[in-house]
Amino acid sequence: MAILKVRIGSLELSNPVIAASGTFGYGMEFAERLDLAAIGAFSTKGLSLKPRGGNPMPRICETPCGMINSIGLENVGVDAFEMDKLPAIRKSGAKVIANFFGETEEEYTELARRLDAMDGVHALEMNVSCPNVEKGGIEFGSDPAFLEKLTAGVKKVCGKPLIVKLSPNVADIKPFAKAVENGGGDAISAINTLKGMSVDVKTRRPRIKRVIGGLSGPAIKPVAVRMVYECARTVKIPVIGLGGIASLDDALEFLIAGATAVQVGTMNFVEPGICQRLAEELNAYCEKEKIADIASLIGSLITE
Amino acid sequence: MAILKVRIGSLELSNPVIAASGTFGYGMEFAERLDLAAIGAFSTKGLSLKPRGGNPMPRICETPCGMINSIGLENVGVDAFEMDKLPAIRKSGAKVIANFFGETEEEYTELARRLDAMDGVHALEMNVSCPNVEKGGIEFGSDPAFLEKLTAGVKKVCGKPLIVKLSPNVADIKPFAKAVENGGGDAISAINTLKGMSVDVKTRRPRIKRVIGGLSGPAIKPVAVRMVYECARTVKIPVIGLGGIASLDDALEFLIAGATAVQVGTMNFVEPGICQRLAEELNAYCEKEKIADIASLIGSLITE
Amino acid sequence: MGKILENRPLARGYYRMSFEADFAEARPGQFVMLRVGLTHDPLLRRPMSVAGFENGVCTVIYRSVGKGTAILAEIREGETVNALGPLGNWFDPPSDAKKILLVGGGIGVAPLRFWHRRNGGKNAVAYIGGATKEDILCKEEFAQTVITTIDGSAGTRGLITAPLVSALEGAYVLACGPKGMLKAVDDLCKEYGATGELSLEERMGCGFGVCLGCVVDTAAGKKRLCVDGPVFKTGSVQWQF
Amino acid sequence: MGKILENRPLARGYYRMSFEADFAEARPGQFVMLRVGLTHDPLLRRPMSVAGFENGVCTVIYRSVGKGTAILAEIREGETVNALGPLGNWFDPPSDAKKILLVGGGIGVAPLRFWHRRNGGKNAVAYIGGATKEDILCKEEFAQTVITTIDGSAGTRGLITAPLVSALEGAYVLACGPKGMLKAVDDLCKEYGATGELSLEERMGCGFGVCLGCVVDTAAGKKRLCVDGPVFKTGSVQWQF
Ligand SMILES: Cc1cc2nc3c(=O)[nH]c(=O)nc-3n(C[C@H](O)[C@H](O)[C@H](O)COP(=O)(O)OP(=O)(O)OC[C@H]3O[C@@H](n4cnc5c(N)ncnc54)[C@H](O)[C@@H]3O)c2cc1C
Ligand SMILES: Cc1cc2nc3c(=O)[nH]c(=O)nc-3n(C[C@H](O)[C@H](O)[C@H](O)COP(=O)(O)OP(=O)(O)OC[C@H]3O[C@@H](n4cnc5c(N)ncnc54)[C@H](O)[C@@H]3O)c2cc1C
Ligand SMILES: Cc1cc2nc3c(=O)[nH]c(=O)nc-3n(C[C@H](O)[C@H](O)[C@H](O)COP(=O)(O)O)c2cc1C
Ligand SMILES: Cc1cc2nc3c(=O)[nH]c(=O)nc-3n(C[C@H](O)[C@H](O)[C@H](O)COP(=O)(O)O)c2cc1C
Ligand code: FES
Ligand code: FES
Repeated sequence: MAILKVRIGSLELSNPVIAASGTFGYGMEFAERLDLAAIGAFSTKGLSLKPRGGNPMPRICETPCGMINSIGLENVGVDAFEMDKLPAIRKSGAKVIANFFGETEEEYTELARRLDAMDGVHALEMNVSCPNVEKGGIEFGSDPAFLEKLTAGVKKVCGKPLIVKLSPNVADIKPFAKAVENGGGDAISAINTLKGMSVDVKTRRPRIKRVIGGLSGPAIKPVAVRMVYECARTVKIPVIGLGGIASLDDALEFLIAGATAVQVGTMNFVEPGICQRLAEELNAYCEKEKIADIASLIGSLITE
Repeated sequence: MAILKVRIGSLELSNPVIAASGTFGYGMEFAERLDLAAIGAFSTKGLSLKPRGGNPMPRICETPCGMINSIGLENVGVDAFEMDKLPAIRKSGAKVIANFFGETEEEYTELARRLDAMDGVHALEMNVSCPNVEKGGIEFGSDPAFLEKLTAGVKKVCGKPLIVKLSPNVADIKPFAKAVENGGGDAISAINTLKGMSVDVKTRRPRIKRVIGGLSGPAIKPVAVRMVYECARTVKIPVIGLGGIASLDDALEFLIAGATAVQVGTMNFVEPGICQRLAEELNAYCEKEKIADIASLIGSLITE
Repeated sequence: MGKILENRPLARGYYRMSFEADFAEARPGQFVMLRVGLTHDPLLRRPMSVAGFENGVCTVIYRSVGKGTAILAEIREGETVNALGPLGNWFDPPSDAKKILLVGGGIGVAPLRFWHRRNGGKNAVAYIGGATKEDILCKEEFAQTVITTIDGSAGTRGLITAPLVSALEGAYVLACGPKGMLKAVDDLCKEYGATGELSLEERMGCGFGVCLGCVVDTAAGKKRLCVDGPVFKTGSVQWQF
Repeated sequence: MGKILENRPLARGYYRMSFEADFAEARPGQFVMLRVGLTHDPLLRRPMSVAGFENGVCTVIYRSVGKGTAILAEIREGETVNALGPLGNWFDPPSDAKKILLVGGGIGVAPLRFWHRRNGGKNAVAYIGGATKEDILCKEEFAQTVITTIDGSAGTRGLITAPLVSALEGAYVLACGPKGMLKAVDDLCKEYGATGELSLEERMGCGFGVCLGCVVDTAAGKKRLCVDGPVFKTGSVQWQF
């Protein structure tokens, strides 16, 4: 066995393959499709203080090599997560990253405090692609100075590793990566979805009720690899790469470009066992290529 | 015949299908593959004052439903364009949009003056996705105030319709659209390529020598439709939509979302006759759907 | 991955595909998610009702309407198909139902055919509607049928809801078809004192409950069509168009 | 769109495909751009040397190395393929060349085979190199052959450049194969007083000169491999790796 262990702050993962938020439910939905303990970790559907019903239908559509979603962050809320979901997950042996979001700074802090205290939650992933109601709908993740402040505030109440998930809908992702590092974040995950839109020509209506949604899947992989590369060269904290991963080679692309771990999102829908398959293939690859420790692969891009 | 005529400033196109810059050479390369007079117009490879050799190889690679290019704006230069290319093009009956770029404001103005004076050039398309050498490599298209000033300066020397082509690598495209309108630009074209990257896992090298290149093709269509929709709702001047168009339905998506005309880029490589085919199919579509004038299709998105 | 034993046209634009399933059983009303092609375009699996399941062989009946189903129709017998399933709930009429009306619109006949193969009997009548006679599928497979077409090329001209009305009282309905038809059936059931089950459709990202792309508003709140459905009781759906 | 008359394995991983061309003629050294699949993944056409052209039937010989060629290998005879071509320049040795050496590495044999079918004669000797005997293609189609393999499983063990050296003086070389081999042949030609032509490869966006994705540095400046090549004179390429 090659050494596949990677560290995200104080958390050690047995391998760097993580299931991405919003594509893996609350974990147990996959219990019969793969061994939850065989993947590095999974990130929960984004949690809010109160349960949320999400956006009107239609919420998803397919695009070339991708899909658009506008689920609207529907989730059971942090209480139901703790009561109804977490006990079973704890037994499964899964490493759990709790993805969360708020509409105000206080909500973010309160959520972090709650999740930090939960047995069975191993790390927190803060989604900052949400509109800040207090700032008139400006996204939390769209101003580096504000992002740094938010990160620092949340980190104060959170002993567990704090991952901050960045939006790709920015002109330059590097200042945002730096802001997370300066704010004391333990890791960055990149990227969330690109803003996209699709029109049904027959009805002349947008295919997504809310018109604009988030584009994910293999189509966005080149944008994601680029941003992960930029982040990894900007900060010293680990970067978790995601966006369009569908194969071992895709995962390797991100690792070589500088990601310490990877997440698989949309492809969980198409192949529910993909995270475990990739973890196994990564091990086989390292053995075949005589890579004793995955650390030597990370950031090994040759650009001379 | 349905009325397919559209206007870009003072220029009338017989139909709204335009071949995009950098994917159609200097036009004559396609003369034996389609009837240049049967498409709305074509945009030339981006022209600079002096000929440019472009970037080192490898310059292109394929990605899921897309490709990355880093040609580096190789072109014959404006003199050779006028002497060697334009005479034949003039005879072909094609409507020509001269795409151009500079490294300083003066270069932009000088190019616009030159192209404006050329018989056979019907409109100008200003590519602002290039680094401004005087401003330390910051892209011209990355600051709305500067873009407005650049547009106004160029428009002063340019009597022909001036199209400004926007970069999608911004947090919000709307202020840039507005800047073009305020600066007196006659139209906007959107989008140029998204910044992307791909890694060859076997060699651990970037697939593109310059590491980061421009992503184009069907993969980016949802991002392009979204940005065109945002631009069209922001300005009154026409918006020319492009990014991933490969079929009649794709072209219709952009028109319905608010584009006055469309450009086809990458797909010219795969199907050299595609622009003419789309123009013909658009006519057949309008007749079948009893759309007397394409104007009634433009921006007809129903969102209630 | 299952070997395709049959994949051939049934009628203009309609196909029947049978393949060796890697699951042991399926119930009428359930569906499978079929992977289409080997690349990422198209990306998502396509949901298809199970139209038959016997001796480990799963049958679907589908209409070629877009990119994915066009590719499906090109696959040759002998090749393989990747099916995830069986997914969702199933038709579950009370065992003492005296009169069961199977109401199918177009391709909606598929799951009803399966139900009929398993449970069909004297008390079940199939009401099949379609645009033209080409859209009336599997009619010979039902014991008793009432047929309507919009153009009148088969059965009575009109919608299937017209002949249904007179049979509804006290009946139990199993319906599958376009949303407009299902809503009409739902309304008629209420009006004429019938109950039953409706099989719905929405775009699906996953088919197993995790993407939240397929929610339906019901009397009991938001439900995921793929795991809480596709079959819903009459009177429970809050219709939205 | 041309009907595929033949598409079958030649050796492990290698295939030969013949299809009805919608162009009238092709010359040895030219290539076609084949569209792969019906969707946008893969997106770009794949360049393939013409390995034969007779009575309107175009033949290519290809190796399955990635996504596109794997899909090509799955297409059945009787289906169609969309080929753009013929593209590029061609082998054009002086008519008075006394000794022609055809130097092919692996799949590089394809265009040489075509040249030999058209022009082969006593003065042409084929030097074919490959990794193993499975990589030595079409050897029975050449009148005279010298063969090397890296593992020694056919011909002499080693690189094809080894036996080539002694034959080079005064010869005219037509070579196609991996870049490393072509550079070695180019260097040897200079050293041993031979001239000739080399057929190069680069990733191609279009194949007809408009994307500028395939440029090659030559003594005469930047050239587009797809229109100014793929065949370049020995001594003209400025090799870059
Ligand atoms: C539970 C369920 C059971 C179904 N059973 C059958 C069946 O037995 N036979 C049959 O022919 N069809 C059935 N459908 C509809 C079938 O899934 C669609 O016709 C099919 O997905 C169209 O794919 P396409 O690529 O050809 O069309 P496209 O329009 O190109 O598809 C684009 C996207 O929209 C989705 N989509 C398009 N139409 C529908 C639709 N009506 N319902 C859900 N998603 C859609 C596709 O899955 C895809 O993600 C069922 C749908 C559901 C939800
Ligand atoms: C002028 C010319 C003639 C050729 N003739 C032949 C031939 O007769 N037989 C044969 O087997 N191969 C030939 N090749 C190489 C062939 O084009 C590639 O093997 C093929 O494109 C690989 O596609 P893929 O999808 O299987 O590989 P992938 O690696 O998945 O392809 C990814 C991308 O890289 C490009 N690519 C990959 N390898 C090459 C390569 N060696 N050269 C150019 N582009 C490449 C592909 O076209 C595609 O755009 C030729 C190439 C050129 C330029
Ligand atoms: C249906 C869907 C729901 C998502 N929900 C969330 C979410 O709740 N929180 C979050 O941070 N990201 C969410 N994402 C984004 C993914 O976690 C991931 O960042 C994105 O999809 C890109 O990765 P992919 O291309 O592998 O899917 C969601 C994505 C999809 C497709
Ligand atoms: C190979 C290549 C070269 C390009 N060169 C230029 C250029 O010189 N000037 C320009 O404004 N855009 C250039 N573009 C961008 C296209 O015009 C277009 O904006 C982009 O490719 C998106 O459209 P598409 O998805 O239809 O290709 C180039 C694109 C490609 C693929
Ligand atoms: S299709 Fe994903 S939750 Fe139902
Ligand atoms: S492949 Fe496009 S210019 Fe040569």
